[in-house]
Amino acid sequence: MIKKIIAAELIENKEIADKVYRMTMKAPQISESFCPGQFINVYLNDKSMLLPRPLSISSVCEDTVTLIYKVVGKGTRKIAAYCPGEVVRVSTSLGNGFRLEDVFNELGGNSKVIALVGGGMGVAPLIGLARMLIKEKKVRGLSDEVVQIIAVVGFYEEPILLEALEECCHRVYFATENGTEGFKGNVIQLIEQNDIRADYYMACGPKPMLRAIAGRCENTGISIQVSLEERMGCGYGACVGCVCKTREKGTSKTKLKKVCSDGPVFFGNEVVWDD
Amino acid sequence: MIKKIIAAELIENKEIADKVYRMTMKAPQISESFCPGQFINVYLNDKSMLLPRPLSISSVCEDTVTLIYKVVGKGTRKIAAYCPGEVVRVSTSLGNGFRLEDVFNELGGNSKVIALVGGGMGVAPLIGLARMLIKEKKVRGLSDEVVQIIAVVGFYEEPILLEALEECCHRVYFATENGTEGFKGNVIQLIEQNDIRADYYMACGPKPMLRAIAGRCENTGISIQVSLEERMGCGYGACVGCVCKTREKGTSKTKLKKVCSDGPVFFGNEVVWDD
Amino acid sequence: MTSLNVNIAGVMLKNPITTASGTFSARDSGAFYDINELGAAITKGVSNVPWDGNPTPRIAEAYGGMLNAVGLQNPGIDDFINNELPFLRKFDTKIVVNVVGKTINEYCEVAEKLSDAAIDMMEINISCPNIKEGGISFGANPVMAAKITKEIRSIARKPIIMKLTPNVTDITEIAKAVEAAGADGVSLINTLLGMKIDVYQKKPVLWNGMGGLSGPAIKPVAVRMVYQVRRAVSIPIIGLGGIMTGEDAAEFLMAGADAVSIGTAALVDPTAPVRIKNELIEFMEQNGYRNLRQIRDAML
Amino acid sequence: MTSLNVNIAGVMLKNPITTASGTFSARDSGAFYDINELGAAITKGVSNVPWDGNPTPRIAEAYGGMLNAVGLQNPGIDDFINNELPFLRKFDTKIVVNVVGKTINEYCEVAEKLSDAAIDMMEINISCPNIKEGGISFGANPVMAAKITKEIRSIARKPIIMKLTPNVTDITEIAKAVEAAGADGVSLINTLLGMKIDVYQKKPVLWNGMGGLSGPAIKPVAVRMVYQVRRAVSIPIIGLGGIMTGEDAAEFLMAGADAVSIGTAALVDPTAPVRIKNELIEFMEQNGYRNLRQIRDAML
Ligand SMILES: Cc1cc2nc3c(=O)[nH]c(=O)nc-3n(C[C@H](O)[C@H](O)[C@H](O)COP(=O)(O)OP(=O)(O)OC[C@H]3O[C@@H](n4cnc5c(N)ncnc54)[C@H](O)[C@@H]3O)c2cc1C
Ligand SMILES: Cc1cc2nc3c(=O)[nH]c(=O)nc-3n(C[C@H](O)[C@H](O)[C@H](O)COP(=O)(O)OP(=O)(O)OC[C@H]3O[C@@H](n4cnc5c(N)ncnc54)[C@H](O)[C@@H]3O)c2cc1C
Ligand SMILES: Cc1cc2nc3c(=O)[nH]c(=O)nc-3n(C[C@H](O)[C@H](O)[C@H](O)COP(=O)(O)O)c2cc1C
Ligand SMILES: Cc1cc2nc3c(=O)[nH]c(=O)nc-3n(C[C@H](O)[C@H](O)[C@H](O)COP(=O)(O)O)c2cc1C
Ligand code: FES
Ligand code: FES
Repeated sequence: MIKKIIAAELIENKEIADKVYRMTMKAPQISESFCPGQFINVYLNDKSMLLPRPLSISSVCEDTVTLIYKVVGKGTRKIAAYCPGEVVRVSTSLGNGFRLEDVFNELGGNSKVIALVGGGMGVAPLIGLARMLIKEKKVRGLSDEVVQIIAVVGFYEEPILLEALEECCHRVYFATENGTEGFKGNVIQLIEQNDIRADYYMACGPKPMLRAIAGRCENTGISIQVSLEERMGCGYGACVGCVCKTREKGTSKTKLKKVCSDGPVFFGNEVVWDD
Repeated sequence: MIKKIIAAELIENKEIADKVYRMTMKAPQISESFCPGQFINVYLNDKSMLLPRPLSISSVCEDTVTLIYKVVGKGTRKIAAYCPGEVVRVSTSLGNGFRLEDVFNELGGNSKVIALVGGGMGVAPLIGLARMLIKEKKVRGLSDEVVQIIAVVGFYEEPILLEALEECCHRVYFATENGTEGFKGNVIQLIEQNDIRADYYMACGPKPMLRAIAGRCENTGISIQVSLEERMGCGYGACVGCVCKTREKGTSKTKLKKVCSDGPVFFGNEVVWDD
Repeated sequence: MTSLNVNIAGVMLKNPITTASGTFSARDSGAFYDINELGAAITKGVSNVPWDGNPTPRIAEAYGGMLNAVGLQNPGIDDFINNELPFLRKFDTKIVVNVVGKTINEYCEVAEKLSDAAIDMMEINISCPNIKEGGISFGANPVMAAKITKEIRSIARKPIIMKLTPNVTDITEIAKAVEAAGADGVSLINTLLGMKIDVYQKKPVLWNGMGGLSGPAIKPVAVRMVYQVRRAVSIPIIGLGGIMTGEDAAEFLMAGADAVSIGTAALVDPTAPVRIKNELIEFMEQNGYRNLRQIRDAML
Repeated sequence: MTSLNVNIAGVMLKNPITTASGTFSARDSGAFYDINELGAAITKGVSNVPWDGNPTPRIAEAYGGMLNAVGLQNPGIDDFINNELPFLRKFDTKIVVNVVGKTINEYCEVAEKLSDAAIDMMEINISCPNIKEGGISFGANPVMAAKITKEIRSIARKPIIMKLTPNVTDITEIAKAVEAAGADGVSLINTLLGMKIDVYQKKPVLWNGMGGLSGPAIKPVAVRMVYQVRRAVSIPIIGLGGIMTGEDAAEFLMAGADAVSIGTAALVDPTAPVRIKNELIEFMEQNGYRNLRQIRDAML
């Protein structure tokens, strides 16, 4: 795959929740071959900060790409200051997204449920993922009786993207940790107390959440794909900054994989969660 | 004197000759106490370049300040990219300008001539200087019969600011080194071949030019003030980066003075020219 | 109430913000801010006789920093005591005089004279080339560093802070040597030796060829050294090197510095020392620190 | 016609642009540019057995640079030769393998195996801690540096380039020692030891505490060291440290480097090696240089 650094024109860059922004840019080079779970590098103009900021592609639409990001530090503060019409330097899609093939290959029979689990900003890529799953269902001629897509998402205080999820999921469960809205608690508690069951999980969020849900799946023998996050240098596989420990299938041998280029999506049972 | 770093709004930033720009900004804090020969620090937004760029104040008009500068490197290239309406961080006036008092105290009698000598970008501050001399003449009630102001300026190829000089000087002599316009040669040759005489010189330009003209003045016992340039760090006297060697009056003792805060204007006979 | 007091070798500074040697002029910096706001004013290097320093250009810009080769120009200790000190004394701030020399005797001569002057401390810059020992800097070798510390300590009647050069293999070795030899504190870091070449003029930008790199570019090296030295000695540390913001100052304090100096930042933004002081106060208030000790201990 | 050829220790590079060790992956970098454009590909450090490196976070950002504490993770020499080298070999570029170890024996084991492999040169990274001598890096001491050079030289059947660490008092001393011990070239500089503290989390950003500072922030130090080493030894020099543009590359060549490596720049702009090569050609054309030698000699 040839990768590029491109200049993309901003169409929108708007605060949609406290410190959370939606940025839409014109970038056909990205949108045309999008796989949900992939991310792009956003390069900054501020010359004191050299490293790119990796941000998941939340969704694509024709020739545009939408990111949902939170301002957490100096870099994201700069990104939030871009105005529509300005041009941002970004990479084309990086990493390997969710394996949709694998989901449908595994789900035989009727009344199957795919659960998209998200925590915090991890909800962002679930939008694109849900839309792509729907597309894929259509292509495969699978009705809602055969496969349903639900979303289970948790936030600290303020939920985001609920409407977008509702548009493409059968049902959306949500929690806030401090109980301002929805279920009070975290995603795991939400799942347990509502007795939510699914036949395939696809998750993105903080590591403790991923670890917990992957553990549940492990115990019940259900498949899960998780999208990991790690502090990055290059974001494309050159610096070996962003590793995670994985287990080689069927062995106890571990291998360090690069989150940026081998991931960020891994199978839950591939990841060594204990550290 | 209290000094400040201020945010000044740009009114104009226009290329007026090849790579030469005129920048006008709203800065009453600078214009209200302007002395010709002073300069300001222009601070850049590009975080890879920390040091300010010192630029002479070319002229002031009510609450605006005009700089004339040439793009010679990365910093001035950034300065040239500012657009009207944008805000630039600049210092208030720095350094000591030309001593007008001294000029008029020295010029007794009739038919005296003050020559403003400029080379290259050194012409920039002569505009403000000429205007201030005219003002001062008025204040002192000195007619053109008593004191005349002339300008003698040289350029490499393309003359700048001739019109502005003509508006405020009795006569403007100019040269270009490659002879494209005006006298062919340098300022010194221009003075010699036109037998230009004056009773007081005020000069700004490259060091070799200043040295030559200061030498002529020394020989003929005529006073001259020169505005020096030196590579600067802080521009306000803290780093001792910008020194020039001076002679203490009437002694052979030398002293290193700071161009930015003791100068940039010095008396010609004060400067030790030999290095 | 947030307290900014800090005791450095028996001298109580009202706040930890000081001026890095060579980047402060009472008259010129004082045009931009009120010098009474400083914890201490650290002067530029003073030698026994006047030094001319290097010819110009003395300054070059670097990515995120600058190079200087001022060459320690100064009017000499007598002129300093007679003409500069009285002006500085007018302010309510501690006065630390940076001392330079080319031989141990030259350092001692200055330290002797300063012991009778109205100053609070001396900062001994041992990055100067030792002309008796082949021009290698006093601070580059633990034996030499200990020797010069001991000799100055034996005649100085004020606290002496040894200012260390970062251009060494192991800074803790030097710090331990000067502590053992009686130093009342250390300050670090001085500039990193660097160079810039003008590829169009085909020569170094600085007249001197090489110069000292300072500014935010060197901050990670400085923080590392303060961290290492804090864990190697128990005397006070003045930390510096690329501090541009209150958060940077807090980073040095957390690494183990007792006070900090502002250098290049003050050339880049003349009001930096006061701004940084205010930002540090804000940082402390927002993060629940009531005094500097709490920041210093946060990571220990 | 502008010629970019350069002979490094008997190996002819078609241009002086190489990849700095640890910042290049043939597969991943190759997604952004054509690897055939490189003068040489310098690999990440390879040890005798697989190394896990450090836990994450391994990367922190610094002003004008970055800190890394990857800890030399690599799959070991056998895996390298079997799985990575064949892929690299497909390209028309020279292959330089960076070698790491914790004892001289470990280095020698790798050098021995590489001598029979289809590579062009070895770059010996002597910044690694020498676990037999208290963990101090081999490159921090001229005696150790000479010893390791001699031992590797005696068994390596390819040119060896010693990669020097800048964290030393006098780099020329180390360079002279490795030259005398038989090094075929030197490359400099490796990263400056640095640290970044997260003042809100109250701990170092890197898991490892300290890490290596690279990027434009360190360029003046690197240029200075290349300049000094060029005047101290006569073997070829590969210069690196903060090269971001063709003008930067020219600055290293003028300081005395024979070739250059692009490191952090390639992380910040994945196509940097090719861009810098083109900018260097443009610089040469606009300033009348017909070959690299002319740049190198411009200041001598
Ligand atoms: C694959 C991937 C996808 C991501 N997708 C999203 C997303 O869709 N929306 C969103 O809000 N955030 C996302 N993040 C996190 C986002 O990259 C960080 O919040 C951002 O880089 C912080 O930059 P900063 O300068 O504001 O923060 P600072 O803390 O000031 O950053 C300093 C340095 O740390 C790095 N850094 C800090 N936090 C992270 C982190 N969590 N991951 C990687 N590097 C980090 C920065 O890149 C920078 O180098 C993603 C991270 C990864 C690895
Ligand atoms: C008192 C004074 C007044 C000046 N007035 C004018 C003016 O009115 N118009 C004008 O066009 N130019 C003027 N100059 C020169 C102007 O400051 C430089 O051309 C400018 O700083 C170059 O910056 P750069 O980044 O484009 O060049 P670069 O060469 O890329 O600059 C690199 C570094 O060198 C410094 N530098 C380079 N040349 C000079 C120089 N001649 N003087 C001081 N520092 C320098 C820069 O500040 C910067 O730190 C003046 C200089 C001084 C000292
Ligand atoms: C222009 C200049 C002059 C300096 N002169 C001295 C000096 O006289 N004595 C000294 O010990 N350090 C001197 N230094 C070093 C600074 O005090 C300080 O150690 C260094 O610049 C790092 O701090 P910074 O990055 O905040 O500038 C000088 C630095 C600069 C930039
Ligand atoms: C992420 C990273 C990994 C590195 N790994 C190695 C290595 O394995 N071996 C080595 O000799 N140098 C290694 N280095 C050092 C670089 O090769 C280079 O010497 C240094 O980064 C300075 O160059 P730069 O400023 O262009 O990056 C590494 C640097 C980085 C940033
Ligand atoms: S961030 Fe560089 S390899 Fe993943
Ligand atoms: S430029 Fe700093 S003292 Fe003049």
